[in-house]
Amino acid sequence: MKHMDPNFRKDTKTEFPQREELKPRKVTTPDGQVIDIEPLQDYFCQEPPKVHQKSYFKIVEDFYNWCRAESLWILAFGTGCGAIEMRPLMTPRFDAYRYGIQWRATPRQANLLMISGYLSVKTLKRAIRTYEQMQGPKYVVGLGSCTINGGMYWDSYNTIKKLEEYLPVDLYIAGCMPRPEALLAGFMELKKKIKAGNAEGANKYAEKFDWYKANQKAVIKDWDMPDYNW
Amino acid sequence: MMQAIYDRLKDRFQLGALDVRSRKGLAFVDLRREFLRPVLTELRDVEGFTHLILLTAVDWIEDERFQLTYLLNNRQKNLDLGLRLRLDRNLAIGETIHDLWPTAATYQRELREMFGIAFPGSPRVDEEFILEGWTDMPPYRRDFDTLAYSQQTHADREGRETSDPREFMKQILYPKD
Amino acid sequence: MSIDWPRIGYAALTLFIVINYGMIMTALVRKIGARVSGRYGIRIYQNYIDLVKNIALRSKITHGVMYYLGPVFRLTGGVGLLLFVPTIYGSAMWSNFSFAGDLVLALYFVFFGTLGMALGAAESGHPYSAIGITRGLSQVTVAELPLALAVFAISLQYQTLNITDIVAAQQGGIFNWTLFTNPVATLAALFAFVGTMMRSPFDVVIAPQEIPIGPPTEYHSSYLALMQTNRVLFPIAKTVIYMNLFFGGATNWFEFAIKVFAIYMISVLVGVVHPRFRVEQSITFFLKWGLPVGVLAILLV
Amino acid sequence: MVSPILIIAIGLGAAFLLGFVNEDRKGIAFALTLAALAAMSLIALGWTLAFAAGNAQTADILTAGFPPPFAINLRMGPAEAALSLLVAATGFLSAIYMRDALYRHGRRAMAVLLVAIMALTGIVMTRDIFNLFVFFELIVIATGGLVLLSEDRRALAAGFKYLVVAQVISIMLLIGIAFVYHAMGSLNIDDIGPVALGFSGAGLALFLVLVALFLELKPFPANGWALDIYESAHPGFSAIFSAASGSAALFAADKVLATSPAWLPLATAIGIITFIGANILALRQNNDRRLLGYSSVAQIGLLLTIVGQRDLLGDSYLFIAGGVLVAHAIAKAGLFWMSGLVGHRDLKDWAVLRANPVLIFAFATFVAMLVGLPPFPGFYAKWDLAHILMAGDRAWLVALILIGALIEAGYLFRWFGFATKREAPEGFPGFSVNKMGIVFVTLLAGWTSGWIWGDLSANPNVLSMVPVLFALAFLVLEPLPARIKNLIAIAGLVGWFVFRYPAYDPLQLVFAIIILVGGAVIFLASFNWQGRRLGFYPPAMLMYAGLAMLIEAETSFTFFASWEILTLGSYFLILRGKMSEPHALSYIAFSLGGAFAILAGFALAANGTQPFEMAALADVAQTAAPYVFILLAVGFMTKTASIGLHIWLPGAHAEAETDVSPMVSGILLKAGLFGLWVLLMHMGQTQFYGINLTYFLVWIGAISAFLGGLMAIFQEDAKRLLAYSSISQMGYALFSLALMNHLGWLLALMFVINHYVYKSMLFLAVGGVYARTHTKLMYKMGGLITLMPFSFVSVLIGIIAMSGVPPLSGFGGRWVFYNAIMTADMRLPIILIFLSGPIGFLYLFRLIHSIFLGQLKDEHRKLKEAPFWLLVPQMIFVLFLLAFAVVPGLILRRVDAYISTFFPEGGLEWTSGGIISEFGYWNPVAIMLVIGVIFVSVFLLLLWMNHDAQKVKQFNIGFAGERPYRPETTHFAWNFFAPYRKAMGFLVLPVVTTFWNAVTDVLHETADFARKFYTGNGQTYALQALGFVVVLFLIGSGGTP
Amino acid sequence: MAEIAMMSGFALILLGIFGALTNRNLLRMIVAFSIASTGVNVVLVSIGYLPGRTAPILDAAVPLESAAAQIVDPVPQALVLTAIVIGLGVTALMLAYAYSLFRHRKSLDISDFTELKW
Repeated sequence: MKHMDPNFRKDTKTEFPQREELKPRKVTTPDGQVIDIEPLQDYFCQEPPKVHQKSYFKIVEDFYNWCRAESLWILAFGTGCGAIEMRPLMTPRFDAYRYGIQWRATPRQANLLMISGYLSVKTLKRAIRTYEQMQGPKYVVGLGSCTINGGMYWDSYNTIKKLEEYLPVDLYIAGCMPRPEALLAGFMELKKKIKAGNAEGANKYAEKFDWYKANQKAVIKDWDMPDYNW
Repeated sequence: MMQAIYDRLKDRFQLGALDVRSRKGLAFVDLRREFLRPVLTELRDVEGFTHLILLTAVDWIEDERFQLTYLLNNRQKNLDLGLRLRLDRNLAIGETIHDLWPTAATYQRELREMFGIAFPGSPRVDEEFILEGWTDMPPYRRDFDTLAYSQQTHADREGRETSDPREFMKQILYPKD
Repeated sequence: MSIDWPRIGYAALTLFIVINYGMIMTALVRKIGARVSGRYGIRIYQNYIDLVKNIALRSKITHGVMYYLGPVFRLTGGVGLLLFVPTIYGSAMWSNFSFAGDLVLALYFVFFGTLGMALGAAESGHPYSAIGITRGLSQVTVAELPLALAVFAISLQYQTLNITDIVAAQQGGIFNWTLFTNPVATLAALFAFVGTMMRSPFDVVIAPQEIPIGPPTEYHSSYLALMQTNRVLFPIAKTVIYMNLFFGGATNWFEFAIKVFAIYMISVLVGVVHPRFRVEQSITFFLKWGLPVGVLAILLV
Repeated sequence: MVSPILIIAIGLGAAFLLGFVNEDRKGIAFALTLAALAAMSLIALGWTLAFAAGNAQTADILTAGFPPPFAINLRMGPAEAALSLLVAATGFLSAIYMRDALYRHGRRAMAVLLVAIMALTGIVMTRDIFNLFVFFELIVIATGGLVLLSEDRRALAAGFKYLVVAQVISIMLLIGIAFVYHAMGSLNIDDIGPVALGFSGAGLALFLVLVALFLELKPFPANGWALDIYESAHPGFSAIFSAASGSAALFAADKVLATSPAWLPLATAIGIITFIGANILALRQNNDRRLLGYSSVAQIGLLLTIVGQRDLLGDSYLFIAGGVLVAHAIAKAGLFWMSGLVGHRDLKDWAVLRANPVLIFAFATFVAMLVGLPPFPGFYAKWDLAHILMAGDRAWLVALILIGALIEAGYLFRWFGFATKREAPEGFPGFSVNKMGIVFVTLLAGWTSGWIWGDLSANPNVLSMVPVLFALAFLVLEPLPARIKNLIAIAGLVGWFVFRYPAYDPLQLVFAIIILVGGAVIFLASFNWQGRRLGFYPPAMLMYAGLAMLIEAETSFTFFASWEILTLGSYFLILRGKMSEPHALSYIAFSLGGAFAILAGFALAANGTQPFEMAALADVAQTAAPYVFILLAVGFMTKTASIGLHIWLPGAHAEAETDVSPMVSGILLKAGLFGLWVLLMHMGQTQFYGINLTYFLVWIGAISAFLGGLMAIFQEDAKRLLAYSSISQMGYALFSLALMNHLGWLLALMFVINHYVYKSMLFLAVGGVYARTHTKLMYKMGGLITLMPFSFVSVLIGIIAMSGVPPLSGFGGRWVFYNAIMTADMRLPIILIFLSGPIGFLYLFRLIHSIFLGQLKDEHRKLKEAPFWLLVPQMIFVLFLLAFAVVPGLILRRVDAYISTFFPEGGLEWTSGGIISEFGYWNPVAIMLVIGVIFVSVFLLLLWMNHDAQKVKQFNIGFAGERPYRPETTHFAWNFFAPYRKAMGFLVLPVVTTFWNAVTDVLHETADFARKFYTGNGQTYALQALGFVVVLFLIGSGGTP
Repeated sequence: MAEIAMMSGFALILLGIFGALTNRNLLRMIVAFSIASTGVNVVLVSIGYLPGRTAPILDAAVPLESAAAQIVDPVPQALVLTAIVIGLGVTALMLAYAYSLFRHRKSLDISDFTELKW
């Protein structure tokens, strides 16, 4: 069993400096006028996410949810070893397409983010950004024990342990790694959840935005993006 | 063969003893800091060790030393030679060899980040390499306690049991013992 | 100017039929592809679900006016193209708005959607969109060349630019089709057909592996829905032109369905057996193979 | 009438009198000198005016009271009077000009000057060859003295070299005279009978006299000594040396040659070799005075050539030779005098002249005079000369003269470019008033001579044409503020259009609308400029004047004069751009080359008839017709920048000012098209060895359309992109014109209209962007759509219109195109046209994407919309394009009917339900409606579904999990069509540019190598003169044993 | 007699020109040109000489009425006189130049004065 140094204290004081390209800068316009550029304000939309209401008619919302469930577009983004387990889903043996599942290359068009394995802090930043760039309703599925409790990286200084602290997870699929069959079962569960109208992760994220941001910023010291990446 | 090379170089560069390992053609040798560059140059240009396989470090915290290991390879003769160099842990400044092997710059950048060993003059050595936004001490130093850091940063999931794999497997496989 | 309501009704109906046909047909094509590789494949109504899903997305963003208008241009291009070409030969009503212009109109209106889409995608500011546009525009300049030559050849052959007249000249038996009366022009046109259907080997424009799907990278929700609609509509509208010019047109909806499917399958079949070209490779390909055939076509007429 | 002998007497007498003036009383001496020169000038003027009025007869003055040959006689005829006036007036002005130098050297120098002028008038008037010799020797001595007026120490050596060569010449002349006397028994020129061309006996004697006289004319290559004088002497004296001495010596040679016409070819040969040789050598000169020296030599060579052609020229001889001579003398004297105002001797130092705009105007005038541009005498002379020589089957000589003139124009305009564009030295002290006054007098003389020659000419006087006068009036209006001038200019253009409206036929009307109304619309953009904007309106209006006259021209002369005027105006206009110096030069070089081809073509076509109606082109003789066609077509195609002759265009259009670019692109290019139109209208079916020449035009048009577009794709500079696009568009127009069928012509006309509209619009839009961003490089911009929405809209509409996508007007063009090619005989070039259509789409997309879409840059975040006045014309164009798209018939219907007079077949049928051709149909209203309805429906649908979309900013893009670093690295714009370059790049290797560069390089290298011939050693010069004689003798006697 | 004069005149001219072109020294060149112009003058006189006639001086020996048949042609002689005068002037000017050149440049070699060229 590993020893822990009782005297070790992590450094909580040092601030990471703002990235050079995001620092406010002065620029000379072609007319010779000097203007201030604040990259974060000028280049990124600063609006917080909104909570979106369900349709007024339940039947419409149910229909929509059915469509959402039957048309899961997964963002092709692999964070860990689980990415490998996704590939067989496209093969004749598993053929996820028949469930209306397909992979999209851009977050704008995807609505299911699979966190496929351990998530280092560095990758977490990308995952957050990507998640926020997806358009709601959107779903997050954590794959494998690493996303659940850190898994075999439980003592790593650089790997997060509980994904739901950072992103609104709809479903975990346990295993190290879960096999494709488990993934398919997971998708079925997700579909049930969506159809039942319970997969409101995007709204949850917007509601508890401050909490999520606080968690995220606690581990990501060089927060070099706007609070919400539209 | 390795012995022959060692013999050729030993006296000129005051090498330490040749540490021959089990695998054929693999050996390590200690050397003093001032001879690093001459030996590397000689090995590269004369003895045919044209390939720098890796440059890595070991934290001998008890000795207050960092040990740098330059692992070289001779393709023609299939020889691997590791050069071991010890640095003062409190004054961890290595000598850059990016001019001998450009790849060394990357290794040195990694060592700078992970061990905090400085390599003045090495290109982009102070830029972030793997870690992003890291403000704590270099994580590969042995006085950095990764578990403690992890505990202080990420909360464990409630109910998670952590066992010593050795004890755990023993219990499962040989419950009688 | 009085409004010709029945014609508008017929146009709407044509649009409805073609969109539904397209939805089913593209799904069918994908299903066939799946079956060939031993998969079950998507459900035949999957396209509808995807469409509704995209419309039902709750959050949307916009990058600006042109970004917003891009899909509108795109779909207008598709719908317009369909309606400017007589769909069913022999029916004044199913000829829709073909009174507005002849073959030339159809040929040039193809670019309407492309232009708008390119502008919209470019306003998103995404470099991949711009790269995709570069590739698409570069490729289409030469890919359309054999078609232009083939069209020139057959309009010389029939001495008219009126599509209805061209179809009329092909009636009375399969051997009156341009396919048989002018095989060279048909071959040239098919080069262009395969080249502009956004299928392998000429699909580097949207190459998902390197530039996440090219121009539409930033599009989503209803924008994407419009583009999806266009994606089932536009190839059919184009195919209808080819059908009318080279394969004798269609005298009823059944013939229409069969012929469009058959012609569409040409590009599918070519696509499944050929790996993807780089842009300059496809340009060279069209110059090396498509162009000579086209030249032959106009010289032989 | 005062006796002309008084001219000589006064000169001589005053020179003697100066001897009595006290050395210290310089003022008196100078006054005496001036008075004498003024008196001499006045007498000559009196005689000239009398001859001009027809009140005088040629007078012979018998010096000793005996008739010749027993005594020397002088003669005063019209030519003598004019030349004496020229000589004396030059002397008078130079004397004033050289006042300081004359004061410094005192009365002796003044006496020498008087003797020189006296001797020069003597040469002009005397009829005795020995007397001629005496006057020549006097000039030698006087020159030897006057050279020393220079402050340049090197003049001393130059003077000695001159004396050495003069000795050699005088020995030859004297022996020649002696033998002529021996053979003829008389020294009187009138008694020298016709001597046959031969090299023994009387022939040899005449040969020696002639060759000595020729050597006095500084023939190439035996003229090194003269160049040294030009370079080092006082500019006031150089003016005399060039303008007066040269003219007098030439007249002497003319007198002797007149006796024996058999020797004329010798003069021609020497003349033309001198003309071309000296011009080529001048290319490498950096020293202004030496350059002027080379140019003087060349001009005298040209004059000698004309003298050599006097057998053919007949009655026009005096008019032609006089025109060239006067132009040369006035311009050269003026330039030498101006060189005295410039402190340093490098050509680039003339930039100092910018301190006074009138001086720049004078410089321009003198350059134009030397090159023979309207409205100066040289222009009329060149026109007549070319016509007479062509009619006399001496086309080769015309070609050589024009080539020489083109080279001369090259270095002169390059020099002018230096003066207007190069860095002017700081802290300029100001010009000497008296010297400047002299230059202004010369300037006045230049314009007066232009008016006189125009008046004398059988052709209309350019200076009495209303548009030209209107344009010239802006010279006077220059002190007014630019906006007032702009208003006047617009009023002038529109007014002229309204005034001439009833006279236009439909074709002219379309061009008139584009030139006059369109020009006025573009002038709206010029309201953007404040201050006085010196030097903008005169050339601009000159260009418009030329264009307005061009489309109405009925005779070849008016046509050509208008052509030259618009070329000149546009050159000055283009030259105004910041970086446009080299481009303006290549523009004028190509344009003049083209103009000369046109001149030759017209001359060949006219075959001596003047005035030559344009319509008569149809009746040109079979043998000449193809050559006329080729010459004219090449000339016009330099203006439309067809491929091969296009390299001037991109720079000229791209570097011009914002409101000039649309003028020269949208309007000026149409001049070439109009020319081609007229040509094809009259000579459309000309055959050349059985091939219809229009086939070549079709091919050239297609290749231009294709390659122009391809080159446009790869430009990073927005204006250059548009410029290359113009090449492509003009190629289209040429192609459709050369199709020679009804719809082809209609199509060409649609191109004329469309190209004017969208090219002007795009140039203005890009210019507006440039006004804000200060860059033309597209990749440095991006994302400007929100900041400049109006500019974006005009570019967008321009692009849709230009690429031919329905429903805008470009589609109409494509539709007509398809219908036109259905009846065309040629199919292969159509492939290129097919390909260039989508290519046009590529570069236009690049334009709009790289500037308005994509990522906005840091420094552009606070930009404002383009200036208001630049937007006004753009919005007018947008409205026009929309209207033209819906109702093209408004304009095209009339033209369609008009074209039916040429091609009755294949017209269009204009019905309420659309436009119907033989093959297809097109209903613009329906198209617009259908597309509009669909578009609006789809848009409303999207608005309903996506009305709540969140507006995000430029870095909110799905960037593969990352975020963009900087807008510069995120905007994909540089080398935008990289894959296209990989595939097709080999087609745009700069072959043509390399070719033309090689041509100029070879010329320059030749010049640089050949001028080493002038070693600077006096003995060598003397040897060269002797060698010249020997070679001449050997060649001559070899020819006639 | 006339032929001899003319021949020698031409010989002088050629000699003079040869001298002027081969000697670098300014003064020698001037002398050579003087020789050449003397030659020209000799040629001129020899052209006007008619064998057996007398000088064109109208005095008692040559009566006015028969003068035309008795005297040699007077014109060339007049020409020679003029030519000599002019030659003098030119020579003087050249000498003045030579003097001035030498004063300013300390050289009498013509090949030293080639700063103006090309």
